[in-house]
Amino acid sequence: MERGMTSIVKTTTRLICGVVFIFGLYLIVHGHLSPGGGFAGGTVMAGAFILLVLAFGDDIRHLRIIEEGSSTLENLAILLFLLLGVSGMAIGAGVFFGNYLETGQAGDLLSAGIIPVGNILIGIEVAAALFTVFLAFVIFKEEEQ
Amino acid sequence: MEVLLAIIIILMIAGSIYTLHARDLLSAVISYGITGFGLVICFLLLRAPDLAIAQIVVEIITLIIMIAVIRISVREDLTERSTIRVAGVRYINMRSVSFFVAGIVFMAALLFFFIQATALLDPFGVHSIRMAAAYMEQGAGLTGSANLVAGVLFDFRAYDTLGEATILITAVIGILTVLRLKGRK
Amino acid sequence: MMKAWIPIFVILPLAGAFLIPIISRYFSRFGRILAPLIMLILTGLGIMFFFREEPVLIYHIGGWKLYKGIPVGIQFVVDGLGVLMLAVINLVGFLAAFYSISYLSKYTGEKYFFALFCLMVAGMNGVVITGDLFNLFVFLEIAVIASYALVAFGIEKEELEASFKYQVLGGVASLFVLLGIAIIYWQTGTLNIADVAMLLRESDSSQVLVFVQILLIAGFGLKAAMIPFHAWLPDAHSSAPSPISAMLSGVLIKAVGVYAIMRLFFNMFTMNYEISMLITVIGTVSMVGGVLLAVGQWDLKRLLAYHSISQMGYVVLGIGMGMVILSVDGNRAVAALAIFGGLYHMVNHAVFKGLLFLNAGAIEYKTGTRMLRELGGLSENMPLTASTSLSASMAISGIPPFNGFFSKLIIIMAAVQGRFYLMALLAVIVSIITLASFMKVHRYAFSGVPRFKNKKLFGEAPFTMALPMVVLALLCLGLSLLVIPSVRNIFLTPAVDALINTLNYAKPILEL
Amino acid sequence: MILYILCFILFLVGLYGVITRRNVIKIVLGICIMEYSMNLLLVLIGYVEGGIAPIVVKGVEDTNFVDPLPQAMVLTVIVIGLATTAMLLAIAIRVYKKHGTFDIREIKNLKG
Repeated sequence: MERGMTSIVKTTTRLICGVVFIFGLYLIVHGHLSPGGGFAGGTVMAGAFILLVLAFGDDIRHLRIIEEGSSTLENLAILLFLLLGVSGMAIGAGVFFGNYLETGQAGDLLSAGIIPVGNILIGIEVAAALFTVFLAFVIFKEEEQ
Repeated sequence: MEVLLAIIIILMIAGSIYTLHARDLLSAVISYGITGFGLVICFLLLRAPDLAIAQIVVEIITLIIMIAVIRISVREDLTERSTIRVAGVRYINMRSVSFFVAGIVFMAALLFFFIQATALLDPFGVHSIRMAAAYMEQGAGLTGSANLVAGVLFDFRAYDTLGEATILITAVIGILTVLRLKGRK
Repeated sequence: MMKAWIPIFVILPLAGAFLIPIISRYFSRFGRILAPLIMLILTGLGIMFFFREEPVLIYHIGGWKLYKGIPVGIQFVVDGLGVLMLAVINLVGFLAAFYSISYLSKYTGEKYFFALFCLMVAGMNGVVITGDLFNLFVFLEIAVIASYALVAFGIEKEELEASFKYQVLGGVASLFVLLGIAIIYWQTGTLNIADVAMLLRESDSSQVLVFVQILLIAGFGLKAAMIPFHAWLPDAHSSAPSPISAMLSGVLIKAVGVYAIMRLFFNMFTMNYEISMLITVIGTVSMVGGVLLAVGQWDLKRLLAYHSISQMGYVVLGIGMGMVILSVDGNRAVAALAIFGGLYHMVNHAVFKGLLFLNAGAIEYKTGTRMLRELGGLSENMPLTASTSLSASMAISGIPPFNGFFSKLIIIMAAVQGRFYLMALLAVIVSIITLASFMKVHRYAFSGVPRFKNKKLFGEAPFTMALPMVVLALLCLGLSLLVIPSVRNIFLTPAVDALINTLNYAKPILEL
Repeated sequence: MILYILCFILFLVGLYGVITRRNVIKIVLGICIMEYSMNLLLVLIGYVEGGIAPIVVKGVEDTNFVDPLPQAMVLTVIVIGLATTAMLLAIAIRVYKKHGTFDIREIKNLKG
């Protein structure tokens, strides 16, 4: 049984999936310089993964493995973000979510202390969360049939 | 600028009214999506690029999930119509019309109180900045982030962002709980 | 230094909630060990906070102190009222988590249950200790979304329908609260509760305030299940798993509903007579309506749910009377007595309502049914559950040695002294009807000839369910000691002072 | 002032949809429309006439920024809206599979 959508959609997905993923990555990493940030970038990355699952489809066992993986990744990412906040209590001014890394010059890439780290962790967490939600609906649809 | 915004919001209101009255659920979801993209344009006009990007992308993910839900279930909305065709003659269904009128009266009252309450507050375009003054003056300096909104989100109010990311995790675990196959042993 | 320990109340349950789904895949019993452990640690910490050095502890998150006298970041503010709520939330949370270790053997997806449980407690702790309006809304959403999923945990027909109705009403209520917060930000330009309090006292903008206050009463009133907005409570509480109904009824509607109303309407808004009278009337109507609805119920958990509405009516009545007296600058002693009665009844209600729901859970766990007509003669088979249920029923209907009697007595005394004679009369009548309703429960469920279909003999509830019930039953007796002045001054009086002199919440934050 | 009134009318349309519609999906859409209007109201409050987007660009020295605080709040409310919508849809699809209909009134009497 030919899974997923027609071959036209599959080829276009193969082409643009990488670009969408890279754009999401760009939004996350440049979160503190240009508009975007952890949430928008994470959602774009989730869109890239969802596009793949929509276009190519997969059997239910494999989907469950992917869902386990993304659910674990999501919990790890938010745990690291919490540890980032707690590490502020240990290092620096010893305060929850203290910005202890040096803040550098406002314009360049390596600036703004813990903000880029926070952006990246939140980006991973949002991407994994939305991908898990989408997979939950797909697996529910597969199980119903 | 204000006139442009007013036109877009009126179009959004029209779109959402159609959403609620459409017979076919899929067209309801699509007109809901268009209302969302109208909101994106409003964000751009109001100088909020961060929100425009986030709104477009979140909008697409919500539409994907909604259309997935509708494809699993049914597309027609077979609930009560306000006019019933009995033997070719159209009768007004008094119950839903009275419900409709009561709704309108309640909405008009709420609108009147809203207008009366917010008449004295700052008009559009004038904003008495107090807490945000610190974010703007200290923003680039102390947090070092050029994007002030990211500065507010990840440094001044980082605890809010932790709470908000936890909401997403709660929703994901909630969805995994609700969509699991068997509830009781 | 106590101050450094405040973030633990949110960090620990959040870390637990994120760890449980990961580790439960390899070690399936991890959730049932970690969750009660976390709640126990937090209960200990909460009780330790009763003996803090200065009355109001302030923790600036991210180290953002005042900028030109304006609070900039988010602050944790723990005062008398906050410590009281923290102790109640984490104690009932620990007992419910301990109870659900064996209760969950009938359900699948145990790791999700304990993860959502920790998130709900983290949300409630976050609501109680934050000093920022928008942050209160965010953590309120965490607690409420976790409770939506927990209500629908069994995925039966009526549980899903109950959870959907609860979610729709809860979503609309949250949007009303958000609208209120947006208008407050529109007017004052700041989100910090203390800052808003000082600004509202300078400018007399009562026109905006009345609209905002009604919005917030509607929003938080629905979370506290007051009468005009109580439609979701009976379905949600009767279809949820019993430890969750105990948490919802015992703690969630207090920490999210009544606490928010108290904090905003005492420490933030300026007092005015009409709004406080409106809150008192809502409390009275809920008190009377709840019990009238409860008398005709045959499903044990629905009956308990309706009684929750009526008991919460007592709490809101006590606090509303205190607010009315303060708004007309009446006798502050009577206002303090009324608020003391309200807070004392809130603590008592958390204890005996939690116990009643845990008893209903034990009965359902053993006999498989909740309908009073199908039960009967349980006292021979389940002596312990019968005795704890008896003590809880006597506590809720206000029979002397138990804590319910003292708190209701104080509320009625405050009503009489404050010349609210109608409210005092209604409070007495409602207490009598509550007694009648619980005698009916005992006559059908515990005494009499066993009437249920399967005649097989079943034993007492397992240990992990029996221990929390015994602890709560002892608390039903123990809490009546709070009336003694020496004990009261440690636990309840700081909470009453936090509400009575409204501005000593705001002053230390703004360093005035 | 007209923009705030229009925004509140959008809120009322969503509220009207939640109260009167009987189809489960339309109730969910009504809540989402209410969330849209709340986001719009917050950003309208934060707008400053002639202000520029809150991004500090090296060359530009103009410091008349639009208020970044409501934008941070709206970003949070957007993701809260996504979370509540996804939860509502998960429960709606489960209710549909159990009751076979999206009509809230039939779901209520099937409860027995």
